[in-house]
Amino acid sequence: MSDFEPKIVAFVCNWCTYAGADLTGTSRIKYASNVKIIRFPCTGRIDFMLLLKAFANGADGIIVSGCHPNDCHYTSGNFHAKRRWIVFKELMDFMGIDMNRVTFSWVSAAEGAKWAVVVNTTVTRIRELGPYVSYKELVNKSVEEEVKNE
Amino acid sequence: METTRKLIRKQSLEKLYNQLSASRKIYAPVIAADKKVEYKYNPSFADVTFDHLRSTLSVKNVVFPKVENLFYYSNSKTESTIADIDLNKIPEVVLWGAHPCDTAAFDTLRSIFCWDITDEFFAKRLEKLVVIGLSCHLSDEYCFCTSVGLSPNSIKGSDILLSPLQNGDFVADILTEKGNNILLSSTELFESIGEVNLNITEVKQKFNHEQVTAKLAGAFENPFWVANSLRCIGCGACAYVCPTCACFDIQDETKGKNGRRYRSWDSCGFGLFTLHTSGHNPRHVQSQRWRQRIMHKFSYMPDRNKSLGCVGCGRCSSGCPVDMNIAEQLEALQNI
Amino acid sequence: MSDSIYKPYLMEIESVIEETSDVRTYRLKFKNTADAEKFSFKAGQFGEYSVLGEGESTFCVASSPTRKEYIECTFRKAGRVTNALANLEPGDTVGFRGPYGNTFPIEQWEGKNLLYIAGGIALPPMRCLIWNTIDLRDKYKDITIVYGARTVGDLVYKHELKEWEERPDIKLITTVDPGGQTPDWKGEIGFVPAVLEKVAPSSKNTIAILCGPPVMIKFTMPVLKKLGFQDRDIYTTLENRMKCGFGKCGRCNVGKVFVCKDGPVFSYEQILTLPEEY
Amino acid sequence: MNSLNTRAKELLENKTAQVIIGYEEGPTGVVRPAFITDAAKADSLIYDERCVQNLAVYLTKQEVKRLGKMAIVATLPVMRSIMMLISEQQLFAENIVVLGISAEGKLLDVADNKVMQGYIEQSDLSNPAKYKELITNLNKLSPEEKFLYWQKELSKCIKCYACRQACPMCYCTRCSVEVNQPQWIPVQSNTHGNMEWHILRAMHLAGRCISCGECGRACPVGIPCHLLTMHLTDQVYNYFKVYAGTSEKMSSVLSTYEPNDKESFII
Repeated sequence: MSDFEPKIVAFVCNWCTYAGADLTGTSRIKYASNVKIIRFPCTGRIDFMLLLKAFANGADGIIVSGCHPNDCHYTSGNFHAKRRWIVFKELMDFMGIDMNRVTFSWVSAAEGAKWAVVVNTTVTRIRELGPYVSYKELVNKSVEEEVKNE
Repeated sequence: METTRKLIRKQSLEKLYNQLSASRKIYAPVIAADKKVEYKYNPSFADVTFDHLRSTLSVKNVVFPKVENLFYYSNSKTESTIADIDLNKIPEVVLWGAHPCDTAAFDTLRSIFCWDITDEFFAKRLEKLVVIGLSCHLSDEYCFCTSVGLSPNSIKGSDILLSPLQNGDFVADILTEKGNNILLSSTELFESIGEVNLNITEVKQKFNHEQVTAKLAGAFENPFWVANSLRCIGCGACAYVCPTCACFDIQDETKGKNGRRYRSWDSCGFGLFTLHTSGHNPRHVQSQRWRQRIMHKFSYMPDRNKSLGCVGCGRCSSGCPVDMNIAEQLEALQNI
Repeated sequence: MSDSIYKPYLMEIESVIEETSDVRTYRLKFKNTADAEKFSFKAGQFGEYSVLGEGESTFCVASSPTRKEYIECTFRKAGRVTNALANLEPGDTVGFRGPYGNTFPIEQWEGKNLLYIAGGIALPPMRCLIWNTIDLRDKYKDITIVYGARTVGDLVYKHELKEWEERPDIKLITTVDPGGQTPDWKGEIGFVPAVLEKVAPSSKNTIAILCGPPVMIKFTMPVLKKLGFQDRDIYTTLENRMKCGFGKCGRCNVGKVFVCKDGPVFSYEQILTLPEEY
Repeated sequence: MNSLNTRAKELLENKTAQVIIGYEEGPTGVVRPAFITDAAKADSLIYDERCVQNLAVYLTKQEVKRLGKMAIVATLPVMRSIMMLISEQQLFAENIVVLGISAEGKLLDVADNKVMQGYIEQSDLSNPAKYKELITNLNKLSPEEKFLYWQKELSKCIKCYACRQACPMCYCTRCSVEVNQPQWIPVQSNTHGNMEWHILRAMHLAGRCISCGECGRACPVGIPCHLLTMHLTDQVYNYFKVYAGTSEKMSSVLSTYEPNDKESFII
């Protein structure tokens, strides 16, 4: 599996983590390049469906990151998000969808170094877990179900 | 074609099944882990049930799959192409052990898909289908085939109809050219037969469908519809388990620049079915949708498609979470 | 093998006209000339327009069947498909299936006066018919068009309205709802039914063709009755939701009628026999 | 005569309610919801162990509401649904008369919402025992086994949306699956799309599900989809110590928060 390059999608909030990731770059901190960053106004805006869509479209791992508690630009978006992720994680665990592939983190605009750590540890972990074969199979199987009669 | 009656013994039936499944796909009923009956492609003969009452879903998906791809496309700023589905790739299928209500439904579906212009997807699937029906020796309070002009051993839609005998053997009525071809390719399995007593269930007639149709012509504004559909919760279960419901949706699904247009089952019971983009909905409450369901099957179709839109299988009623019993309602409608 | 009944013709957008802020007209040309040669339609028929990847949407052919080189469609941005359509530019591809449905019986109308009454975005389905009868002008007597919209900005086909206005053989009355006028507005101000009553066209030897939102139809019908129009001399189109266009998908059932096969053109006499599910 | 019938009759006679939503036995012997508007017909109301449907689903239905002020035969799940509907402003307490039914099947005197709240609070609000066991068993499986189990179950889904329609809390006039810009959930049925739908449904009911099990009962193909929402009911209690439908003032768990909500997975 040494040549496996994980595809990671990061859903980040505009005000903290996105700025933090910027800082990582401007501070010239090197980190894994497997991550595709998608910017949202707030973690509260990150719908759980987006995570499922990321997996469905081939992501092997996901990062969800926003402002630390009490630092939300909109006061409480991240608190709401926290509750949502607690519940979502339990549902995913119940259904056997691998939550080890999802990293949730708080990365502030000043934590450029932390962002690099978050990405690197995620990439390392996903590298160990390998591609998310079972989810990809589910998606492919569903397409096959529909063409089998052709 | 002249029909022939033959005897086929239980052990020969297994041979016939295996011979058929060697050359084509065979779709037969099995009892699933949750005790529900479902049809599966190519189960082993040992798993095939001959004692099922009704499967949860009908068998209409052999000719009208829940998803049917209509074509593939590729679309980008610079180029758009459409690739047809090769209908010749549609496989030959033997439908095994479908009850007479389900086999009769193919005629109903044909009257929908092939009136005016022919729907080539449906027509091709039907052409490639051989139907081995199975008369019913079981029935329950939801069955009402005899009320819609059918019976537990009616031959409509079958190429060969198997009917059980008390001793476990079967009578095979060879009904069509397709059925005869099967007989000819496996003559050694069929024996000649004299007078026999078939083990067929009795289904009580609940209403007269012609009278219902006549009554419905003037029943559109009747308060019956609201009074009897208040409990309808507006799910699509009745339509999706129905062997003759054929309303569909057409959708696109794209990944990157490639995609497909497909049709999928839909239900007139959904509010979204008729909702305009403007927000206007011609059938905006559930009673109108329930009325549409019954009117369509028992009034509009006899008029437009020259067929009754119901085969009396009872699935919609047994599957309904709130006991919207169609036979009971039709019985009441006959007497309004 | 003949083409699938679900397969659209591929058309290229030749030109775009911005009618209002959310209404556009596209002139479409067949990409395949063989398709163009075998294609023909009549006034009143409609088609399924598609953006591959977004789906299909049903609306009329807005150009006249007498103009053969192209078809035109006019649509308002409303749902998924029309929004996607509105994002296209000249040169882009649109799918088209059709023509479907019945037609206006214009041959039967020869020698009669025609009264067109349209509201808002309902002019496009009538435009095809209007141009069709204008192109055959000498077969018809007086042509009167009453067209209303909410505001001046919502009037579609502004360039053509001007052309019709300038023609001596057409009487055009345009109106906007009270408050919808601009300082330089020279047309009528008021709702279509009221304006129609004021104009009071004769019902003698006249066919009225009425298209508009349900509320306009509701209030215009009594006016037409008052003017002496018979139910059989009033025509309109029904706009039920459709998917297939050829009487299979079950969506446009109004009673036993399929709007896609038996319609979209109905006389008011026919409409009265239908259950109110349109 | 049964006290439920007497009470229903009274309500209709003195015009306290225009319609009684309850249960009756249909002509084929199957129990079904009944909408009684005529006092003379109040006798047909029944209540026994076969009366399991959550009738609260009708409280938000246009055509039922049109009949006038509603009285409803309400077991514990129905009472909790009513609380939820009031808290989500889908229903006004003064527009409804509750004919409470105790766990023993006896008619309760639910004079007002305070009484109902009291009754709910002293009841066991956790998931019914038969479902608890199923959830526990599922939780014992490995992640791979769970994934396969749900794939197998959800492959049966035909997208008839009976689960949604049967649920009193799924009252949205336009469900997320009916929104097509973007098309979150594929229209057709396939295992993956079905799974997305059931995840979406469970998430939208998290902290709102009142454990009636109606979704699973309504499913024509027998998917135990109620276990998904019930599992979340367990977890919501576990983390946030609330059960849905206990007060008309509560706000749903996912639309509120506590700054000190505990979790252990965010780095």
